[in-house]
Amino acid sequence: MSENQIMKISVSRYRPETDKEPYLQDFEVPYRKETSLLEALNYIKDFLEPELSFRWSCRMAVCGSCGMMVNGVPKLACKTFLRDYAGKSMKIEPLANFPIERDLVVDISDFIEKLERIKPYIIPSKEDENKPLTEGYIQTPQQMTSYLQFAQCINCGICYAACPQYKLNKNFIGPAALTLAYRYNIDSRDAGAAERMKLLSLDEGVWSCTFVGYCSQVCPKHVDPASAIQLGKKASAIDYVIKMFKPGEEE
Amino acid sequence: MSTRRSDEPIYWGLFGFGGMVIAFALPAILTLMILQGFGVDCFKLAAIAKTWWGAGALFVIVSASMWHGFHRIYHGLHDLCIHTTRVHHYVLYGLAVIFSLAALVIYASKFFGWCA
Amino acid sequence: MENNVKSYRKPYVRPVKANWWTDRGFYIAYMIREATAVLAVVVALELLVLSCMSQESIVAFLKNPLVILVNILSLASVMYHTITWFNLMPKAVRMFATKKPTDTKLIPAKLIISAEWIGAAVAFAVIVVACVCLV
Amino acid sequence: MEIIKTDVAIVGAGGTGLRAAIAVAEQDPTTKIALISKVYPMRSHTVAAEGGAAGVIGEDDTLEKHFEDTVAGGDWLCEQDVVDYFVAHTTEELFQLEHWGCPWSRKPDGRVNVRRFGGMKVPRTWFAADKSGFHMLHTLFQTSIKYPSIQRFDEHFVLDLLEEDGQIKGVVTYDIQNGVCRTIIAKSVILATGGAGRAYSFNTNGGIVTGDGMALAYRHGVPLRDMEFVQYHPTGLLGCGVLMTEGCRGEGGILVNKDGYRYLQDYGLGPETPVGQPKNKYMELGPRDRVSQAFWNEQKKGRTIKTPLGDAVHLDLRHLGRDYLHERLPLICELAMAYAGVDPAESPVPIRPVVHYTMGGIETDGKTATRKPGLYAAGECASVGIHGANRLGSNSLVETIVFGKVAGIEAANYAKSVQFGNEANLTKQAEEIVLKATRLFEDSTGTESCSKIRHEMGDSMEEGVGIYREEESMQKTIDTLKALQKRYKNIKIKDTSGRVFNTEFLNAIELGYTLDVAECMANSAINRKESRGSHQRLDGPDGAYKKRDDVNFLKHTLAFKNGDDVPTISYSDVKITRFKPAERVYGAAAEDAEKKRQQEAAK
Repeated sequence: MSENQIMKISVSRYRPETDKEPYLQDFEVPYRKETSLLEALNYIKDFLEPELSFRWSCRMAVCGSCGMMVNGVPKLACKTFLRDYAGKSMKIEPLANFPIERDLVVDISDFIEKLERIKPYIIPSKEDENKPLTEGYIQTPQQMTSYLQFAQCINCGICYAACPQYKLNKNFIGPAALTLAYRYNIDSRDAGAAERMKLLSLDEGVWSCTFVGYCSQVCPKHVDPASAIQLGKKASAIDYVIKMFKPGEEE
Repeated sequence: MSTRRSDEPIYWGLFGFGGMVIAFALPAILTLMILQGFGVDCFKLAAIAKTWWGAGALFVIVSASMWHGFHRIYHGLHDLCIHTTRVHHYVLYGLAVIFSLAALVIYASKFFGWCA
Repeated sequence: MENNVKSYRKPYVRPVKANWWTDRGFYIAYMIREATAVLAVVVALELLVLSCMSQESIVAFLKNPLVILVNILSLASVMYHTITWFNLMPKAVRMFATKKPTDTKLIPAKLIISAEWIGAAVAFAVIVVACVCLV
Repeated sequence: MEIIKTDVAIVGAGGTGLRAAIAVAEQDPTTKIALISKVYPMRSHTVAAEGGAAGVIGEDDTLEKHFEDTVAGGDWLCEQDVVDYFVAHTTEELFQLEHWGCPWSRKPDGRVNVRRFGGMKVPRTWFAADKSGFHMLHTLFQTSIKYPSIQRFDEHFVLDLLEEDGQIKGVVTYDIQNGVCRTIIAKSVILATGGAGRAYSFNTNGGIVTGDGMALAYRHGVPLRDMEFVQYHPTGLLGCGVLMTEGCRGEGGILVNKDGYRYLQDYGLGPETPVGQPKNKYMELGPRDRVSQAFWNEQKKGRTIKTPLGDAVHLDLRHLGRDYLHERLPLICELAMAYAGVDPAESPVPIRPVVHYTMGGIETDGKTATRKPGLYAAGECASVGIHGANRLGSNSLVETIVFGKVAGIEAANYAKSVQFGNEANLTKQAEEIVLKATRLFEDSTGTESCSKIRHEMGDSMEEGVGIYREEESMQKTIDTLKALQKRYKNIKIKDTSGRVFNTEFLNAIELGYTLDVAECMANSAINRKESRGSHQRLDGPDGAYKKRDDVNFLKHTLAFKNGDDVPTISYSDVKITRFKPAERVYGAAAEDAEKKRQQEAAK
């Protein structure tokens, strides 16, 4: 590939104070084989259109700021490379399924509230509550592996942009939050599964998922939320049957 | 935000079971039906339905497929932006119940010889 | 900047159209998968109706070209269901190969899918044998 | 303008800010906390830390060894009493995180594992694969959700601190999403805003690492201490500067020049250790300053690899094997593949030193208090005194939690002892601050481009205040920065109508912060006429500044704001308790020195 080719990038613009609805603005950006979409956007901001707003920080696909739609597919801008679109054009839009705040910035507060709702922290058992700080839990490699993949989520919101069920029903707790709940439920240090199960077992919990599977397809960290949710459904179903036979234990 | 526990596990359980049954049983049954249609004499349904194992298997296959199918149709309506209510729920799962009961009656009568 | 304004926000909410699934191949494939349910119900109904008929009527019914067409379509639909069903199964069964605490190897998806196809082949054979030979 | 009253306001919600918030909440659930961050907490740059966090746990390890490694690693510019406190509290803080759910990598028996790191005598770096910062940050963020007394102000950008009678009494924020300003009146304020690596163009830092908190404290009369000590991480990915963790070398990765030669043995880090058998404090496990400096020397000798993206050396991990790499360094594999198109299991990774960390920061005492009553600082933005002239890898992640907790408790105690400031007075102050900041909106007559100033600043810092420094180039950078400060007063904001998520406006204010910090770095550097840790000079009469000079410079540099002029530089003493300055040696030389010390002690 030769150095410094030119890519035509159409970027969705929306300024709440002046625009009625989003529109596309075209830019021409020179690129090399290493150029990421994030660098291209920063080039636009630095040299072509200082007004353009988008979130970004780490540039290395771990802070989760720069999720956006690239030709209709939700991706991290910093992990998207112009070289992969050589000969084509790129259309950049804000993450689907979230309200657009401005340009490529979306309002993710709903997602954050859902993350907070599922109690994403260790709820220790009574015995472990006052564990001294001179020792850790024993957690075997197998126990750790069981949840580790589900703990890789960077909260970028890409799975919500990919999820038709979230598109159709904003009450759905959604892929990342459900995955996080499941991650804590199966952590050997945690004893709070029963509390989280109440949320997972709601209609808007795991049961709103129809296993489309696109979340797992687009997840930049290979977290596989679809898997976590199916496993969550199994756990919820088993819990349902147990509660059916022991209704007394229902709080 | 609701706090009511979903009853979905029942339907999901039946749906999952039905999905399995469809995947394992229907390819063979459909293949035999099609071959029969082309004149290959291989689909002896009337005789099978009279055996205890045949009647039992057919009951399971028919009713499980119904539960699977109506469950997906119910959720599919939502996917098509049709706002589903309890009415849709009762109608679709009601159909699954009716067909399952019909299957029960039909295969039981076959087995016990209540009809031809 | 005015002092008592609480917010200058005016978020734009994109409308959801009923044909949302038409703009991505992945979603189309999903909708087809869900649609296989319709033909599954048709097949179940067909079986139920056929079960009430005599063997002669069954044979006659199955010879009807329209029935043959529906059955072929149903077979295609059921096969699509089977493939998607089997391919998604590994996500719902996540198991370690052994119980050893140091073993971090999950049973690979490929193995689970292969096992499903072997099972399906056996089921196919059993049903054919049952229909052709046992009665 | 909306006014919120809280007991403790914490600016920054990375590792330090979150830990501080939790500490306050655990100490007393009735203490109100405002946790303010210009990004959502999990975007904070703690997330990008890879290698791990140091805490004594091994049977062959002692607090004394960690203490010695840290002080010697910092070239004796550490506050030794603070280092003592630090090493004594690392392990419990790391276990605390373990209890909160952090997935530290384990040994087969289920206990926490540790890995080797540069400049450390024994393996003591706790790690969560190569995503240690990511897991720590998410564990802290998720745990913080448990505490109802923590009120988060996500995406709130701090415009200034409120001050009354010489005490800090709150902050003024710009709510980025709503486009309005909000005043948070507090009894005490903790700054936990991270570093200022963005003062340089080639760095491992996220776009948000702009030195905001440092500049805020500096503008309120608190000196920035030891700002000349800027750490170059030896292994940044060529081109983008993305970090390849020191853990790569801890696990056995080697550095080779264009001839495939392990050049570190030529720079006092040898003799060569066998490939795949890393040895603490030898070769690739030397401290960061030395390893980065070796690159510079190789470059001068023409032994680096020429690429279209500049000179590089190779980080070779191939001998570790694909399976091991994917277990221990999965992120490294992913990043090398994505950003350099290199599979580390198959090819060496092209790397070069890159600005990574600011050892210096807001001057605080050993308990994180600044000299301004009510103002505390911790984490990378602070100089609590543990890093000296060079930070050891894996000391900073654990610093965030050890001193985050201290800051939380100290600030909470202070808040209990004082009253809120006068509301009318503070509101008036806040309105003036807002007016000043938003003048950028109203007055669009400026002509200077912010991005141009930012690029020129970064390039000039690389040029003058890089790995090796000389009077002349440093002076040039100082002059450039001065000119840039002047131009900054005349910047142009194109979008003067947008209030919601106006990143052009935010970046302009950030640039002002970074410029101030950059000036402190350059002016502190030019005045330190010696070589110590990461501050290496090539000049002086007969090259006198090439050596460490304990007579004149075993001191902290303090940079004070001096109106619009360059900062005023003064010095303060270094606290030395029991570890007397000695020659700082690694490799075989270190072992000899160690033996000598033990023999003397035996006598």
